[in-house]
Amino acid sequence: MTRHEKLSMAQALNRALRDALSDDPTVVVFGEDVGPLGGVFRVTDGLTAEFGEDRCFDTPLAESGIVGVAVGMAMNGMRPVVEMQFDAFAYPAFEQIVSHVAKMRNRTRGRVALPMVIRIPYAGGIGGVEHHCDSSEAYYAHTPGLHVVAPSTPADAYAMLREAIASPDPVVFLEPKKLYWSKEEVELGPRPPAIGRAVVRREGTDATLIAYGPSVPVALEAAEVADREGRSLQVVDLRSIVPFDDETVCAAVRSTGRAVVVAEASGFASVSSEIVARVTERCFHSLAAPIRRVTGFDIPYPPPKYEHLHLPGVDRVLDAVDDLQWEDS
Amino acid sequence: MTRHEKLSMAQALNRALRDALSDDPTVVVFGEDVGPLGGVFRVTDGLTAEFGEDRCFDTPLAESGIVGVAVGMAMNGMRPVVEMQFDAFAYPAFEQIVSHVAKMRNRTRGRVALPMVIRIPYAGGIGGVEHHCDSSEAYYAHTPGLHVVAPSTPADAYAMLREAIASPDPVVFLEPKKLYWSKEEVELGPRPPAIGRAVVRREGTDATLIAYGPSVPVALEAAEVADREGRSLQVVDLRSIVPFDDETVCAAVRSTGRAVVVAEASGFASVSSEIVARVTERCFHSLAAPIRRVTGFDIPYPPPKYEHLHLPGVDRVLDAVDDLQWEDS
Amino acid sequence: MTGDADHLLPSDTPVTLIDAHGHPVADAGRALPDDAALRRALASLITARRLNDQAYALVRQGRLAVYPSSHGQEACQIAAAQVLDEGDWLFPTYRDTAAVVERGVDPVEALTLLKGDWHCGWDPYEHRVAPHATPLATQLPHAVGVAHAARLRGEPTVVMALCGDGGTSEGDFHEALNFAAVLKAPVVFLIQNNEYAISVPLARQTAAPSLAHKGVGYGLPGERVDGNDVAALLSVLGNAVIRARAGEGPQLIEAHTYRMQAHTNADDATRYRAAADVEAWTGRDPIVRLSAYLSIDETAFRAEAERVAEHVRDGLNRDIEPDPAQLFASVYSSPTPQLREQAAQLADELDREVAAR
Amino acid sequence: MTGDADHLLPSDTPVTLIDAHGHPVADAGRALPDDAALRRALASLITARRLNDQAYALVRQGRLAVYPSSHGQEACQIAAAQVLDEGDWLFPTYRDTAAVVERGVDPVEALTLLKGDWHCGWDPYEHRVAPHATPLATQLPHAVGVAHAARLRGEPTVVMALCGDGGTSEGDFHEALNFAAVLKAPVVFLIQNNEYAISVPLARQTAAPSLAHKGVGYGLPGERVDGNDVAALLSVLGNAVIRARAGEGPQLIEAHTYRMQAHTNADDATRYRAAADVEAWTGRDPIVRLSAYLSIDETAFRAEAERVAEHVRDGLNRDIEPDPAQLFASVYSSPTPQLREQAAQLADELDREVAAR
Ligand SMILES: Cc1ncc(C[n+]2csc(CCOP(=O)(O)OP(=O)(O)O)c2C)c(N)n1
Ligand SMILES: Cc1ncc(C[n+]2csc(CCOP(=O)(O)OP(=O)(O)O)c2C)c(N)n1
Ligand SMILES: [Mg+2]
Ligand SMILES: [Mg+2]
Repeated sequence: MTRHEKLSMAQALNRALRDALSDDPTVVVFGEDVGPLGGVFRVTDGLTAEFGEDRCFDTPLAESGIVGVAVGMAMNGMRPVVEMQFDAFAYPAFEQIVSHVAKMRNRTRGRVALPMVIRIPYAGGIGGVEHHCDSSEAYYAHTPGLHVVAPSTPADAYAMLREAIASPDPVVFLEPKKLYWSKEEVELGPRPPAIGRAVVRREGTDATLIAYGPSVPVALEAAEVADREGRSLQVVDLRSIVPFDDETVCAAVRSTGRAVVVAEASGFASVSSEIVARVTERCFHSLAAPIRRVTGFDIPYPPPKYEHLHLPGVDRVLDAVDDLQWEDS
Repeated sequence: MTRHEKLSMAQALNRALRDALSDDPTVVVFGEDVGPLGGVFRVTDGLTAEFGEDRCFDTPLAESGIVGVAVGMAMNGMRPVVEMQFDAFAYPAFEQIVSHVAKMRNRTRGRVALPMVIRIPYAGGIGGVEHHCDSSEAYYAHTPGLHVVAPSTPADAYAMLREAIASPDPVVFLEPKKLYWSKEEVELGPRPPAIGRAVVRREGTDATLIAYGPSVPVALEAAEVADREGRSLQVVDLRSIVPFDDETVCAAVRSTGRAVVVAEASGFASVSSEIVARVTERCFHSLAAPIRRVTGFDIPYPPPKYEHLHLPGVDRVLDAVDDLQWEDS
Repeated sequence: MTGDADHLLPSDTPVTLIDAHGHPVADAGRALPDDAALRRALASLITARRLNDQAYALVRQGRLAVYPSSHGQEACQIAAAQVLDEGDWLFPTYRDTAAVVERGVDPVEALTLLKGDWHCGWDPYEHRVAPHATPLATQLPHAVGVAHAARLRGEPTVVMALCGDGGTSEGDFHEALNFAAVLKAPVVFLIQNNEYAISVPLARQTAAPSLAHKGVGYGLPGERVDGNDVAALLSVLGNAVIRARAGEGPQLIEAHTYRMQAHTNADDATRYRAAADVEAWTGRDPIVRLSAYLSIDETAFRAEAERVAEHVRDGLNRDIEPDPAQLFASVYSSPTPQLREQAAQLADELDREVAAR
Repeated sequence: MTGDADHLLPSDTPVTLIDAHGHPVADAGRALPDDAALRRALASLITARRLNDQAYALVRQGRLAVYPSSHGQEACQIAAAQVLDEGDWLFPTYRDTAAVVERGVDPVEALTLLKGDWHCGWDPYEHRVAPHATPLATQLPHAVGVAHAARLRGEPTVVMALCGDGGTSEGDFHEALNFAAVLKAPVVFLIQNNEYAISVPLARQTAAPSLAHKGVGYGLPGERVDGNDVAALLSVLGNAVIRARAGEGPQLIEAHTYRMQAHTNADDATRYRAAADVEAWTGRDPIVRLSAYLSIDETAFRAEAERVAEHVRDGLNRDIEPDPAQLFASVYSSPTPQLREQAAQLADELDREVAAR
């Protein structure tokens, strides 16, 4: 039976964890401060109280240990969902993620699956100080063997986290921090899969904005403004970076002939580079102009006072759209 | 005074370290097995004997510690050159590299520079077992604050390592393992800078092959074969991934109107994605066909028996060249 | 390898020289620092407390982005800085602003990053204070590197490396202590065990008899000290610095103290600990204890503390206009072509914005 | 926290029950395993030695890509496997092929990856042997996870986690031991201290009194054992397994042994150690010692050892044709569209190649 509730993204994620813990006794949640505190973003709020310390527990402060222990638990019949407290604090676990999480299935010829989820509150826009706002998706997306996803709405957050927990593959689950408090009506029942499926969030005919996670609302707002200025922009929300939904993205771009990729991460050797490269490879002759990227600069994430200068904003997106060679040349 | 000597790439690197240790008392070399053993690839052969244990020493087996200690030594007046034994064994140092090596200068407003070099024997083609053949350049290239370079010849190896050691910025120095034993005449005196400067290795008029590190010889060989088949291919060797030499690369691509990027790393969200994206952005109207990529597959690096299937080879490069829409459409 | 490890193990209980009531501890086996040193410490403690509370207030007023306070831990902060010579180095964490300031850094500079600027504020070479580290324990190998570099050059530098109880669980803690021991680097590792890592109590962090017991596994001596007794801290840390300077290698010191406030202003400590637990520690306050011992009324030092507080208020109330060009200026020694392009793009955007106004 | 750490510290010297001459040690304070158990161990030691030497030879013949031999360390290998019950788990490193085989894995399967195939060869669930780990110490947190999962489900599983002396310096060693102690996970950590990490001798790896002294820093008991005395190993490891199974938590055991050969065939040990150093250890050989004690001529067990060697030769001399499709088959539970595309591209290339022949 499908229920609906108005939830923030943080609440939707919390609900997904609760429902997964209820439905499947092999699900366990652990990490730093996920117990009595409920996580610094309260995504695990109440889980220890409701399910007990064996199902949701605080660990020693060591990210490589957290991920490594999750690997072992997943090898032995559990479905661990671990939280990295902030994006940059997942880096100590990098070796475990790249050399084990991503490779275990392959190096055991499929015999050892790792059904585990690494939740990472990620990206910026919340006035956080250094190390608390990194957009680290490229590191994971470049690593074969991981699924990498980023919801942009509470409804997707709920459904995709359920799907990630149920997945036989390890999933890096990127939670856009600045969207934790965004609210919407959330459907709590089964839904068609979202991992590997991009979705057109807004129809439009003149150009396509391609975004994911925290950049989707920016793209939508830009489309709104453009609409008032007489330009019709389509918005595609990737939802899933790996696997990548070439079909939906390419169909969208072919329908308009122009595209702009919007992402917070530094642009160099990033997911947005990949999107430009693969869409260009596939849709070259449908393109009236080169695909433009609006990304963070190639600098360390700047602190609160400066982040508005760094983050892709509506104006910068519209500038890029204006650059798509609309005049005959 | 400029001297010449016939050296393998490993010998050229060894010579660069020796000359740097001789010329600059602040240079120190350390890592795992770099002392009496001379490194598993003998790049540090004889350095401890010649310069003493204070200048070249073995450390405990801990990569994060090695890079972290190097950070401290660089803060305090030294120029550390550290070796990560193999590409995948640099991952434990990822947090130190991303959160400190790359950011120290910026977060101290330029007051603390980190003149240090992280040498990484990298990539495949040597029949190595798992974890010994990763092409990890994308992880570093995506991280603002690092210089990332990869020589493809002994002469460049010597000159670029000297330059990297002299650089006030931290340099990730990627040494293509399979080229360690390639030999050529090496000029041991001062040369124009190579970091940030791509070089045209072979002139050609029909299409441009863009490669770096271990893929340069593949590109050159492909050009040789193509030449016999009547097609003239230009080969650009990036040498430096960050900074990127847009000028040389774009001039080359504009001159031919077609391009193929060749790289061993998995293609998704990689340096080759970036090359396609940025060259397309800049040269769209000079392109007669979309830029093609010939890269490793999006799989964990395969073991010896399978690597020939995975690595970009001459045939695959020529297939990609054939795909560059030579017929009128 | 030898099985003899006794000299590396800490004492069974933390070293205390002045108890919570301000009485000297009999048979402590160590001399008390002289009164002049203790008066100097008291003055600094009072200023540090004022700094902590002023900074905390400035967060509420929106002048600081975040402030991890060392309220209650000031004895560790002050002792860690006071035992160092001018040529020594201090490696602080985000919670160690008071130690940074005691070392000579201007408090306004010390708060630069926490205010929301893009750099640490001070010049690390001026007072030999590293930029504070947030990724836990990552500063410890840096401290070892600075010490080792100094030793290679024959300089008498000692490095004081600070770390929290939570930080001891990280791999970098392990690697740093091991490197220090093998290299015989002159580093004093000071753990401020304030019983919590955000919400996680010590018992979930470690099952060790004490954190100082971690020393023996690296072959370096561990010691435990009352972290609210500045006299004991000055003695134990001072001694460790002397030994390190004399070439006896690194040491590990665990100061037992307590985090009196929430982790930062953003934290809600009522979710994971009882008010009574916190109350219990007010009786062990380092300032109360020392002023009782010295029979000095705190008010004697209030003027200086207020001067610092005012300086901080003034400094932080001054708005610094963000300078966009700075975003690109220090990423490399000179900007890459890519960064020059991006800086130009931003400058152009901002120009157009101004023009459109 | 308590200062009482004595019960966590190892003995001053490694536990030995049978000395290098095959004589039982008086006053060892522990019972010798019975003769049946020792005979069983001897048989396995001899087979393990043969396996090591056969595999080494196969590298020279180009049938294996690389082989890190445990020649000389067989006592550790055999004891680690023999003390386990069927439901227990073994976590090996790249050097622990003999232990993997002793646990029941077919030796040809055990050498799959070292031969140059793309997977570990055996089914980890069949004999409860994890795929061997090459990135040092990374397997240790996995071992803790497997043990903790078993404990949560109320299963009596114990996990034996192997690690080298060099591996103890990695952050993951630290994190794993700490997690195990805090979670009270039933893991026995066995360090095979063979005095070298490739070329780096123990003295450059650690300044600790012994590696077993690392236990106390996590609150878990450390013990030292003669790594060439299978009787002592069976006793000490067997005891540790019993205690772990009884819920007493994890333990750390350092077996002192020696790497008799080069790190792998690719290594040249003459560059960093003297032949005489190696010679000194031949006198402590685990097989010589045990057969002397049991007064059994090794030849009694040669047949089985030769049978295994022959099986290995046969298995590895059979060429397995690489199957390109397999490259993409197990990266995910089902290939992504991207991988399907790439697999098709490769298949197409190979088809065209065949057609062109
Ligand atoms: C590598 C890393 N992981 C997580 C965090 C997030 N974090 C910041 S402070 C903190 C608790 C640290 O506790 P402790 O080391 O005891 O220091 P205290 O805050 O008590 O001074 C955590 C988990 C971090 N800063 N770095
Ligand atoms: C993280 C990591 N760094 C480096 C290496 C390269 N390497 C392989 S074995 C080895 C030495 C290991 O020594 P030890 O742990 O004592 O084990 P042993 O080989 O003696 O059995 C090194 C440095 C590695 N495998 N993993
Ligand atoms: Mg703490
Ligand atoms: Mg060893």
